[in-house]
Amino acid sequence: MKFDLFVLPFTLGLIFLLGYLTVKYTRWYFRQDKSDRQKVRNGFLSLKFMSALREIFLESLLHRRIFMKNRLLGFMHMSLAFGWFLLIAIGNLESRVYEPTAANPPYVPIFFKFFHANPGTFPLHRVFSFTMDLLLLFVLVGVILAFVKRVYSRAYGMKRTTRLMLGDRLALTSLWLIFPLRLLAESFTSAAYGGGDFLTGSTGNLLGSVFPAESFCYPAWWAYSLALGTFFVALPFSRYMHIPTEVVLIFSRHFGLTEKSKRTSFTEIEINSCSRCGICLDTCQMAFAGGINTIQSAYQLKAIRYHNIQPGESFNCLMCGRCESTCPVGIDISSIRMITRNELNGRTPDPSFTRKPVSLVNQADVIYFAGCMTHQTPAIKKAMQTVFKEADVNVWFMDEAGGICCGRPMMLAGHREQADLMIEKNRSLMLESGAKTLVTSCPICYKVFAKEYNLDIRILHHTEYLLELANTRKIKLESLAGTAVYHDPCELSRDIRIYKEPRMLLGKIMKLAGTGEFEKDNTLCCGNSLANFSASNEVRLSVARDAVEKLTAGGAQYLVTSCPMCKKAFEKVSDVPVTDIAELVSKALHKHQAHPVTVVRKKEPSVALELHGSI
Amino acid sequence: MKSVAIIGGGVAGLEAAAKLYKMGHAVTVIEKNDQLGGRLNQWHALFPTRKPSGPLLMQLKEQVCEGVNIVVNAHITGIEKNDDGFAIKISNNRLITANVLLLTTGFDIFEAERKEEYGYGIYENVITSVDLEQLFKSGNPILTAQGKTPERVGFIQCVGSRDEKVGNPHCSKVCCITAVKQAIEVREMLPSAEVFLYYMDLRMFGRHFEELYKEAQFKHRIQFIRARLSEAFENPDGTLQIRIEDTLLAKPLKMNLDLLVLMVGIQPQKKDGNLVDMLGLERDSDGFLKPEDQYTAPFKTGMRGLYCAGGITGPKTIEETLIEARAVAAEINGFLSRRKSFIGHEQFVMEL
Amino acid sequence: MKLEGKRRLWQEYQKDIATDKFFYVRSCVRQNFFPAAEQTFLRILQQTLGKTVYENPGHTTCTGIGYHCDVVPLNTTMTVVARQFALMTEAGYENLAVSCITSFGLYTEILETWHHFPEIEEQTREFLRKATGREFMIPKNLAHASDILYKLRHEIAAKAPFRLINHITGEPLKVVEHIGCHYSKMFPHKGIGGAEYPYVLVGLAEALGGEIVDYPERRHCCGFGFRQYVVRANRGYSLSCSKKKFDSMEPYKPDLIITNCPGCPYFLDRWQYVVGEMEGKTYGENGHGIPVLTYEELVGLALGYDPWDIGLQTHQVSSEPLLIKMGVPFDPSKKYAGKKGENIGRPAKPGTLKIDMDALHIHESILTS
Amino acid sequence: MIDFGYKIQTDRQIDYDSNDRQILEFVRRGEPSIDWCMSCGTCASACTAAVTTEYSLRRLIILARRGMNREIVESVYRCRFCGKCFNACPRSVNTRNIVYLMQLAATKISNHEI
Repeated sequence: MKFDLFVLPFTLGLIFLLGYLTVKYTRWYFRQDKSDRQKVRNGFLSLKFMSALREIFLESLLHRRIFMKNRLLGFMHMSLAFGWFLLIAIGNLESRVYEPTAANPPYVPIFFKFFHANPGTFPLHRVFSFTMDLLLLFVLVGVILAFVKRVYSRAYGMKRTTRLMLGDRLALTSLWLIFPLRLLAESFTSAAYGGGDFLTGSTGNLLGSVFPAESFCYPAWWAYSLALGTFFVALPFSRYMHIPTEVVLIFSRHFGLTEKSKRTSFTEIEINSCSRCGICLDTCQMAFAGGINTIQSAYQLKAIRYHNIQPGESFNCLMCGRCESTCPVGIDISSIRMITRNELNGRTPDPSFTRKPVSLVNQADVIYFAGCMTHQTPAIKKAMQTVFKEADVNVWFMDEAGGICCGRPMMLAGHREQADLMIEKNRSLMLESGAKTLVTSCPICYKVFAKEYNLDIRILHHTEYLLELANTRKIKLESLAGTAVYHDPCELSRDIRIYKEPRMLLGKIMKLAGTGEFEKDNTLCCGNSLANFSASNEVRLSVARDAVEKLTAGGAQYLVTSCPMCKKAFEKVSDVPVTDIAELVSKALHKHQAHPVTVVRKKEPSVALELHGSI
Repeated sequence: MKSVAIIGGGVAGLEAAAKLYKMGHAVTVIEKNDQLGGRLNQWHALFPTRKPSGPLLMQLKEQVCEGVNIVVNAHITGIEKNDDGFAIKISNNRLITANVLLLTTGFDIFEAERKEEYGYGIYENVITSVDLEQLFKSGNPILTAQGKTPERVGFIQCVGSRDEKVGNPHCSKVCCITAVKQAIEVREMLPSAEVFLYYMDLRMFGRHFEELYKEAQFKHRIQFIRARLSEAFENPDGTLQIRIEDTLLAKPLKMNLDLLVLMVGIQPQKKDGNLVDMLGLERDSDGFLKPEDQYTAPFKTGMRGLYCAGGITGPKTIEETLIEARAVAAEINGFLSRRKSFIGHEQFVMEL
Repeated sequence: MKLEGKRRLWQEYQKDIATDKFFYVRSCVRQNFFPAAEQTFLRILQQTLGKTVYENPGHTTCTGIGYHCDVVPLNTTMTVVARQFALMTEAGYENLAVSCITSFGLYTEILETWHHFPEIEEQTREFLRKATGREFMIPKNLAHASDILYKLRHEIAAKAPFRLINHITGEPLKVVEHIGCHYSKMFPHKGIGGAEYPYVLVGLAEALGGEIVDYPERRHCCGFGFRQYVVRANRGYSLSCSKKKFDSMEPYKPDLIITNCPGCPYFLDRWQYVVGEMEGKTYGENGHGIPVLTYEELVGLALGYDPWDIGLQTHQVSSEPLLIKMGVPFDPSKKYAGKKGENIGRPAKPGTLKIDMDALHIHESILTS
Repeated sequence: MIDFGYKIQTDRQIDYDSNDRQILEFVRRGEPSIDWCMSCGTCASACTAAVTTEYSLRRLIILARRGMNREIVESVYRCRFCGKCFNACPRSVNTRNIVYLMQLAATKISNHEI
């Protein structure tokens, strides 16, 4: 068996790393509940295993998603990951082919050129050395790109890049050193003993002409081994933990594991899978519009991983989900943020609200739940009531006198147990009414109804419901003059993806203008998000201003949304009139008549009414 | 003869014009509307005396009817400053030149529609204090949109005042006493109605204000509730349900009203064509024109020969506005008599 | 605190007080609470100062307690009071000296009522005539007994062998004075020094060399308040009022409390025991309470009367620490001995409040002098 | 100790000096806008929770200013975080963060962390 003392740093590092990962991952496995462990066990024996492998190849090695977002960044990641993977794989093959019978410990292929400086007897040696040199070059290009990114991230179109911690610096430095040192070691070896190809050979010739190659050769191999060893030891304590963990994450996800309301091993896997690539930083409105650069997902995940979470930062997120939709690793950031908020709170719920009856239950076909916020935008409420009347719907206005709130804000506040109590209370009232359809004007309510209420009745946001009424000719819509731009509220987009209905509905009434890139999955938060507790009014206003600017850049005459919160936020900063889609529908109902107020006015010309016209 | 142009023919402008004319200056009043009198035209009676506004308005107009040049329906298209004073371009290609320019353009009234949760323009029985004053002026009875005599009327203070969310952090100063006055007037017109006044703080700072407040309490049985409205609801019959916190009892309170009056605030003029921006003058943190010094130079604007008075520098009572108008006239007079170099103008309205 | 400000108030609230020939009316409850106090008053005036004081055994309650408990109607009260006046008129006296603060307040209230509503006075005369056939004259001078001692304070001080001065250190003793609510809170001009800073006991204490301490809850009621105390369920409220005062005066380390009301000394004295039993808290030095004296007891002590003759053994809080500070000689063995040396019995030892002499550093000289 | 059949009642008076204003100070550090509150009560009148439970943010802020921490803990958990108060506040007070920080302060006080 080939051996030299210099392989020790590499070998010990590798043993440490493998040991560490084995312990960590085993612990995670056993900390899962029974059903999750079952899922993992079943997963290994199913087709899911193969699909996971495919994704690992595409994402962990090729970094396809990053590539699609940012080609240069994708190439950088790919050259480092895939290049290194091939170096190891083909290196192993090379040593196997060269000495098929000998014991082949991991260090032999890694330091192949040390042990077999000039393997001339080996039939395919020219092919192998060429390939290995080519791969080394490939990886070195990646290293150079990474270096450029660290120094000047704007070259990648990135405005922000993550900050490094001590463990990261050590790992990063050793990682960057690995490949140049390999180049040096192989080049000196080539200069001293021959056997180098186009890269190592020519570099060797060059170096050999300046330095005494033979005496530089051995220290270079030591340095190379030390860099590898250092990297392996630093890896679990640095962001590079994502390299092995992402593989575990892909398997887990394919095996059917998801985030729950409390922290699980899956959460740990996700937290450790963040490479802090920084893609989330630039998508965050709090960063580019609000000027707040401490709360983005990469930082939050880091803070959670190192137990350094600050409530002020955790609660300063809009939870719009923009970062999540761009995360190349596909980490379920929103759930992790919710879990963190729950962990930051520590108190049993206060069920005092259940003691008093909130509202008498009416038997009805349709429940209308306006939502707390809609009470502050009476125009939306009034529009919905007008439509219900027009369509002659047997409706129960559940929170007419104020409800107990849908529970989503409470969840966002990190009081999951309290939210569950509220959900249960509302749920029992809803079921008691015997209604078949639940309509809400508030996307915040909609999301929690759809995701948490577990109702076997239809749950519709008013955009969907109004379209249904129009399509079934229950209401007749006339078109109105002007062009409108539609803004997707966060809570109806990305996760829920109600995109088609509002546009079809709006299209029946008004000419639709495009919103450029900022629509659907890439929609912007209005800044008024209930998920955010810490942001000041100024920050919220600047987020809103930025969003309105981007949305109305096309010159639409109306900014239409379908969320009372968004409406409130935009109204404050928009020069273009802001309106809810329901208000437009209500207006379109009455196109041939005057506005309802005006109708009464014509019948009874009392003074108090005429006053409306005078102002 | 030295000349003064006054932009804004309201209380401040008319009073200053009359005084400056008496001091021997050529005065031109430029008014954008078709009649003089400004906001006073909208008003029925004055606080705290409850005297009708008509005689005051008449007197203000009469004292400028001889000798003072009046230009109405004047849309200002540009103002130029030169060594000799100002050249003011107005619509119909006319040019007015003057040695001194006095800005008495006043203020704007808060657009109540912007407080959507209060329902103005959405609910039928929500009106503003300006609407109510005009109703008093018309002499018509107070009726709801349904044509009924209201049995309960509520006055909501601070609509568009002391409210950062609508960009008006300042106190409009006159609404508290106006609400007390209007509440009394409503009670007098509707003796069987209950009248409620919802306030954050009652700022009865002026002479006889406190007495009027007390009168409203004991003589007119107006009920004062310390609260600020969060939102109003419309009942099926068109009446309104308001939702407040009775802050002195720390309990939420709801009640029905037949008519809701919003005491709309006073805000700086910011719309296109406002002179503060046209002249590039500095605004204070509340958006009103910033005088050179609040104490020592309250009428100076930082531009030589350019003066200001009245509502342009913040909410004021009519009393205060009149005093300012007289004071600014005296100051302008002093300025003009020190400036011997000014060329006098006989004919200072020119057709271009 | 600015003394000038208080002096200005004191000058504003003055009244005429007779100096001799008194018709004395006793209090109902004081004879039970501190039976020797009124006797001491008579001894001071009659024996030491040589004044004429007349008492009529036929005088009755003024009905103040019933009146303030809402059980006696005002007309009845006024008629009963009119009868007291008739007794005085019949005896040929014009100066009324009242032992009880509530009586004093009630007489004042009735005289004020009659002053403003002569028809009510006429009606009362009619009632009295019908009921008893008596006639009366309005007293020429109405004074509370403490007013009279205040008026004579310099005369008293001149004769007093003991003063409110710590005879060992020479420092003035710290005195908390507490004025009965009905003394001047209803009619400030009828009390010496008014309602906010009554001077009556302050003047007396200062004349005897004491130093008055002002503490935040000085004006708070002792909590007696007839409706509160009489109903047992409300007694906690009464207690809490006194406790509030104790907590407030404690940091000033008062040497004694003096009062001019029947209820106040009783409650300020007895509640110290109750607080001790409820919360284990005491307010005086070394686990003792703060001694509470009536104005008569204070003057009696200063004039050198035997402490047991003026009834200090009937106090819950032991007054020995005060006697030691003042240098008043006393014989501990005679504390619970009657006039003839018989044992009059002693109260059970409280659980918390210290009353035993062992805790005191008694100077032999005091005991024997 | 003897049972007299009645008890010493606790003072209703707010003892400003013996109260500590820990919750106020804690909230103020994280959310300075608590000092902007002028007690107008718009928050409480908009409040979703106040309809069914004894809850008023206006009162909570006053309680914090007076140092009545026990009363705060009693009612601060009734907030639903619905955010209407934030929309309604005329002084742009960051209402929900105040409630959140009050809750956090209560937890920290009970854990003896502050």
